[in-house]
Amino acid sequence: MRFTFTPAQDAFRAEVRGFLRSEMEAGTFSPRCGDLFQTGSREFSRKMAERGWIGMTWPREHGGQGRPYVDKAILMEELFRVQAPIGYHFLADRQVGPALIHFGSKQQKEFFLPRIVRADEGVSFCLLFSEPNAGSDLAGVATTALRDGDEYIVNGQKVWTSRAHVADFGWLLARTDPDPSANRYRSVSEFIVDMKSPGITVRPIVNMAGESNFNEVFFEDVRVPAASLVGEENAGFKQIMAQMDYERAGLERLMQNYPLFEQLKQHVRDMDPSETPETLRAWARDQVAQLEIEYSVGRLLCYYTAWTIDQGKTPTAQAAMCKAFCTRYEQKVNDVASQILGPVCQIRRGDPWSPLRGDLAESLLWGPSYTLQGGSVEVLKNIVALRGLGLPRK
Amino acid sequence: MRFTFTPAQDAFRAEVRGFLRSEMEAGTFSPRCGDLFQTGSREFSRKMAERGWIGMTWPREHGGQGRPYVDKAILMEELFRVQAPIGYHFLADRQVGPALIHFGSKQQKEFFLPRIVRADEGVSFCLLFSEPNAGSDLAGVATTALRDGDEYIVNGQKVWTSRAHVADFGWLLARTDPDPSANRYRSVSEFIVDMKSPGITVRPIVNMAGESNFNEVFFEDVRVPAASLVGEENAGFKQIMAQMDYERAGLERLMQNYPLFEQLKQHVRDMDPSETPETLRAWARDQVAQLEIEYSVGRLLCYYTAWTIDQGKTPTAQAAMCKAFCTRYEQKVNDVASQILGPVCQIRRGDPWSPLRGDLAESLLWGPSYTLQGGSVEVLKNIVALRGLGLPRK
Amino acid sequence: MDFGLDEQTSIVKDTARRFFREQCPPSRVREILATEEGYSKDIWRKMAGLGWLGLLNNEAYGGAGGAFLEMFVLVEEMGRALLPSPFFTSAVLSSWLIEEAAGQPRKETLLPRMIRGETILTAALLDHQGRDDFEDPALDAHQADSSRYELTGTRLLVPFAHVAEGILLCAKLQGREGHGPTLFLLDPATEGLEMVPLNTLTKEKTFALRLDRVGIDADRIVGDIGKGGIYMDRIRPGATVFKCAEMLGGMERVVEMTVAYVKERHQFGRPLGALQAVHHACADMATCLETARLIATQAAWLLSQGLPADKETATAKAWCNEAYKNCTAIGHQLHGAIGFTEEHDMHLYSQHAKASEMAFGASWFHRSRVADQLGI
Amino acid sequence: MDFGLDEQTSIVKDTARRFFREQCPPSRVREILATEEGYSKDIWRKMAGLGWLGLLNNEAYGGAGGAFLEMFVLVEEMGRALLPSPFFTSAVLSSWLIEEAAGQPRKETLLPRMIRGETILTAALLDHQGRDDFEDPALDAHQADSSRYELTGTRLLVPFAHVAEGILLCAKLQGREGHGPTLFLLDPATEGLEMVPLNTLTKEKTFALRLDRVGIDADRIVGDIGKGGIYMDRIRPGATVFKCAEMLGGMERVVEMTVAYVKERHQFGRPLGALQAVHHACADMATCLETARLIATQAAWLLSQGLPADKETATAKAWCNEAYKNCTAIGHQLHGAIGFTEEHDMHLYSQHAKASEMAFGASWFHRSRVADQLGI
Repeated sequence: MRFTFTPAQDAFRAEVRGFLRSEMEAGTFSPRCGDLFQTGSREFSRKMAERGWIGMTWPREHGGQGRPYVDKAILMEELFRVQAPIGYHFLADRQVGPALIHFGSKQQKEFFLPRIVRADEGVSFCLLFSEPNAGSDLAGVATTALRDGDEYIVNGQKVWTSRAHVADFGWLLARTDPDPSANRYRSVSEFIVDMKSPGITVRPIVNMAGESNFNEVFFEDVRVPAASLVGEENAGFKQIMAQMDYERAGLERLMQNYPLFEQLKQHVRDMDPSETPETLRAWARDQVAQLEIEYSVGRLLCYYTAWTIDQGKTPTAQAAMCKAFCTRYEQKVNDVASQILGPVCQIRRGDPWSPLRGDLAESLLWGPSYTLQGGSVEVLKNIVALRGLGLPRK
Repeated sequence: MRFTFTPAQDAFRAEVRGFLRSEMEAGTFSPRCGDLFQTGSREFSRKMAERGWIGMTWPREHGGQGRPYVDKAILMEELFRVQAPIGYHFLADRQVGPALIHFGSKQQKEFFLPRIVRADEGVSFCLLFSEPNAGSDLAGVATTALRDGDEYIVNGQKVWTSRAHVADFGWLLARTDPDPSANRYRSVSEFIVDMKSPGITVRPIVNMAGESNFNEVFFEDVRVPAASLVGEENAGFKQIMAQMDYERAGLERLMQNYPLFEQLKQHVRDMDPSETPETLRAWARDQVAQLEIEYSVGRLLCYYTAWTIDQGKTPTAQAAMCKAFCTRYEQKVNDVASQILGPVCQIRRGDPWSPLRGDLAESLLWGPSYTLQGGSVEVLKNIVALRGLGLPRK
Repeated sequence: MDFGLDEQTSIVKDTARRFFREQCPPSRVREILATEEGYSKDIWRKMAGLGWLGLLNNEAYGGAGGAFLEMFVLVEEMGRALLPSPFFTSAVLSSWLIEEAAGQPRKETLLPRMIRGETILTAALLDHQGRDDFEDPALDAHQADSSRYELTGTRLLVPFAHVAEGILLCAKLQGREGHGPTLFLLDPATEGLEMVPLNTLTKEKTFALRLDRVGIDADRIVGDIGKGGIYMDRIRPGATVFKCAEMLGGMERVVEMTVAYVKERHQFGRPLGALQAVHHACADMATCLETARLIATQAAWLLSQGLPADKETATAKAWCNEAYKNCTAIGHQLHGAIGFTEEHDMHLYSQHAKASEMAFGASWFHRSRVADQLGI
Repeated sequence: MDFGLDEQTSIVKDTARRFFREQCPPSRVREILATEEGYSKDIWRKMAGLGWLGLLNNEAYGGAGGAFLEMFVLVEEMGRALLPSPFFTSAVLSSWLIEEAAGQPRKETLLPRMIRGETILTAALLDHQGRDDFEDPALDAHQADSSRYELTGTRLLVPFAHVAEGILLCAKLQGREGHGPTLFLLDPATEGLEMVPLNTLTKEKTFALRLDRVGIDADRIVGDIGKGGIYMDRIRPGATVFKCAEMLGGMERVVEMTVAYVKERHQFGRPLGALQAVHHACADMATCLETARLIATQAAWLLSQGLPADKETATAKAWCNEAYKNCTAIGHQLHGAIGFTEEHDMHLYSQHAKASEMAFGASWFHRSRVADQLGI
């Protein structure tokens, strides 16, 4: 038992922090709440790649560093703390790589893994999962990929696809057994699709924050080589569920509005007793302490999940618990911060009167999405009950 | 629109309050939290009957006063405020009478209603609904009542029956169509059973408060005259659901620990600033204000439901909402009060150091039952969704 | 106890529901928000024609003579429609402040024109930190010469200042005639007044005002010197309750929208609305709505009768704040990603919920007022 | 980071689990609670034999030399079993206070006997209002003559005072030798000491002490005059974390019991545990348990290493308070009426949850300590 980091881990954290500090001083980015996964540049990713910070947990034979998930968690915590612009490689690093390592063909591994790890040009990914009628219910996708000789022909529509307009490849989930009587959990497959393929149309969706951070993607007779199938045909649902465990456990579910929380604490520290009603100060003190408690709990839960993976276990229920817990905390931060700041919480970034560097208003805009991404809280709790506690389904 | 009481209603409240004050001064009872429905004496009920306060809302032809439910709510609010000992007639007044008026035979009405209204001897009731394997699921009762000539023969077991050991009659729900393939919602019936019938055994259950306020009741070939059937054979489920609406709407679901709340407010008012940490005072102030807000909301909801009944409507969803809301409030009172009082909250009534006249410890003991009686919160919310909002069942 | 609406009030409510459904469907809300003015002059004119701009004003000026409950249901319907307009700041706050504070001549000049929809006023209630500071304004009024003052300070979140003929604000006056919080009616065209448009969550047109020794004539003082706080106190309970009404309307629409969506949307092979978790979430929303309606209407009725309602008003706002917030949170959760898109109405309501939660006091503030009433 | 238990600690945990399962099943808990002593001498002796009474004490006196984590898991298992015993007050609080405060001779007299299970001490931490008042005790110690003091005041909720050889209490001493909060070891047989048994939720044997000028010799002062608060400060973080351990054990059992019950119990024609509302409630319980375990173990580990842990200790207690409470509330809700009966174990745990929530600070108190740590 050791509830703290090793000196090597402390040194690693310091190294990451130093790198980020110098990037911020050079004006590469500044810590601001908003869309954590959208912002990014290949340039920034390349610098991280140089330091071995992409594919860190992957085995060495796949170009990774073979380092534990706890080390990766330290890296991610530091990145999220300042909301570093990691969008170019984030999804490939978190999801695509591990999935390929588990399920990919030799050629897929050899082509993609080294390129992702180096943050080469042309290997940015988007995830083509959700559909208008299949959000959390991935077994219900209607987009079809039908075998035609050496190719699959894809038709259908995806939605809520972050970065589809800039990504080079899409990680596609599609129905390969279109028979309506087929077992829905054994009739979908995963593919890697070149986003420049003829027949793909990307249309941005403007979100409530007024940004087009995600897209609709239309497929019209898009031809995909059979070699782009990942893993087994019709085994896509099983494969993707395994991937989700890793998606859900990350600190990104705790720290989407981390800079806001830091500023809120500072704001409460700085509140002038002569200008602040005593009632507000007492309330703010109690509430911010509760947030700090929940943050500490969530952080420990994230590291615990990383450690569990390092023990060679699949953290299904734990990861679901982690995400359900952490995203609720994030929404509470928004609520408490707005009540402490009052009406000015509405003033958006850019205006001189926007409080907490504009992070409050932006976080309020993004708040509703926290508990939706990667499985709604409801679905996550079902997973905890069914997989973790063994409760009956029927 | 008139969000206040008429002068006549104010006068009525004053009359009730005056009566209760003089009873308390005479030492008949004192306001103390515990089992609200258990405590009672025929003597006290008789005094209420003399004043026309039993069967108040029943039509005059049945011996009632034909007064609105809002007036009844005023009466009940005053009774619960001081936890008056109304156990002798409470269930008969709230549930048995209205059910008989709706579904009873001429003979049943003529026998029971006037006696209940007068609080005569021998008409105290208990409700024989719950069974070891059917709590909230009343359509699932296993106790059978099988027709045999002019009688029904009852076999089975009931449980959680308040007052079974003192009641004269039991209001029984039993299966009259034992065919397992029968529609479960159309195979149970209601009966009035003489609790002195041969074959009935009552065994007290000791609850966590250390009291035996409810019982197990065993039926072994108990013969019940066919004339004791209430309403139609096999229509019991439908009948009982209608009765429940009235059961759920009452102020008894808001005021089970009302004396505790009153004392808590006084305690917070009296807290000595020199002896109380500022943090506790600020927190107590905020929390007690929130309780007051919820109490005000719940009270209005109760009166609104009473008024809705007076408009001739069936308040199914409203009553379910009311009970779900109010019982949660009651449990919060317990939680907040114990945190404000600290470790002494554990000291039970009777010890000189028991705080808030002993009502805190007793309320903590009874707390878990608040949200269970008369349908769990979960079942109540289902009713709001299905009946109130028309959400699909499947 | 009688929880039913009077006939007159019911008629206003029904009329308003129909009017806004026709005049201001959600598509129109977006169009109006995108215009320079930020409101529709056409709708404004029609509202004037219906007599809605003078509901709180004396009949002598063309008003309805304090039709408090009618105003309550009208504002509720506005909240439901999310009508972008200066109604709250002009026809509720400003015309009422004028009614309470101004002398006869100013009332005669202003109120009939306001009620006919010919002019708009706005009220600047918040200081540089966004606090309602009528008691002790962070805006200074120094005597410049015998008939002139100079205003210095900042006002935030002043709605529709760009289309207003006058801005009501309260300044701490230090002068020969007296001192204390004093109400002024500032001409937006006054030299030196800097008006900065603010970009906010709701996209409602709203402004920061920077005043650095901005000159104002003494005859622009409204009412008596030193009584600014008192005038505001007279209208604040009502304004708070009308804000609750606005929230009620929004909440009702959110519940409707969400319940309709879960009935129709299928997931995992059955309607979303058949899941027990969805049942419970919808039951919670319905409870929020029903209780918020009761508690807010109670406060409105008491105020309409001139009865004491401090505790009930605080209770209503504290409760509506949390109820509306819960409803939009559940609404978003049940709508999923679709509710997070610009083209969906859901987010218009969640921004409205946040903005109105903050107006006239967050929940901690009103809990503390309830505590005051309890003597704790 | 390494979240796994060390081998040594695992062994203690497994041994304890087995021991209590055999020695103290729920039926035995009820029997023991009903006895005059309120604990089982037989179990106590066996625990002594296992070396559990001296885990925190120096090896010189027969202790295990500060086996902090072993103590953590042992107390956890006690909480799971709800063992009625003076363990917490004697083997945790008292023997540790003696270890920290007493001089060599007293340690030599007391500790070996305590560790061998031959004698029991108890600690009286709470004043007449139930507050932990070591900093500024509401108990007065006035100098009676050169070698005697007189104690006046009230102590509440003193566990197992009827079987203790000595009662540790902190009094505000005013005397020739000095003044300030000072630790005394009072003989329960002292004349004038009134000991009143209290009837509490948990049925644990506990007492009120009334002291009205109760004489005590100066040689019964433990440690230095004026340092009572300091001694208590040394053990309070650890005691708080051990209380968390006790809560963890109880919580774990509640979750197990409830999950087993909803799997087996059928209602509306299917297992209760197939309802989505039950899924979610059970997931909430599991989350409470898992997070409470992590956060409490973190604090325990830090303390075991002698690292600063003020914030982590406060976090742990605040979190465990709410987590245990949530678990018992959900447990009751899912068990329905059966959980409300005397013969069911559920209520033993809900009383335990309330009693331990109150021990060493309710949540508001620990939140305020976290706020202190944040500098807010």
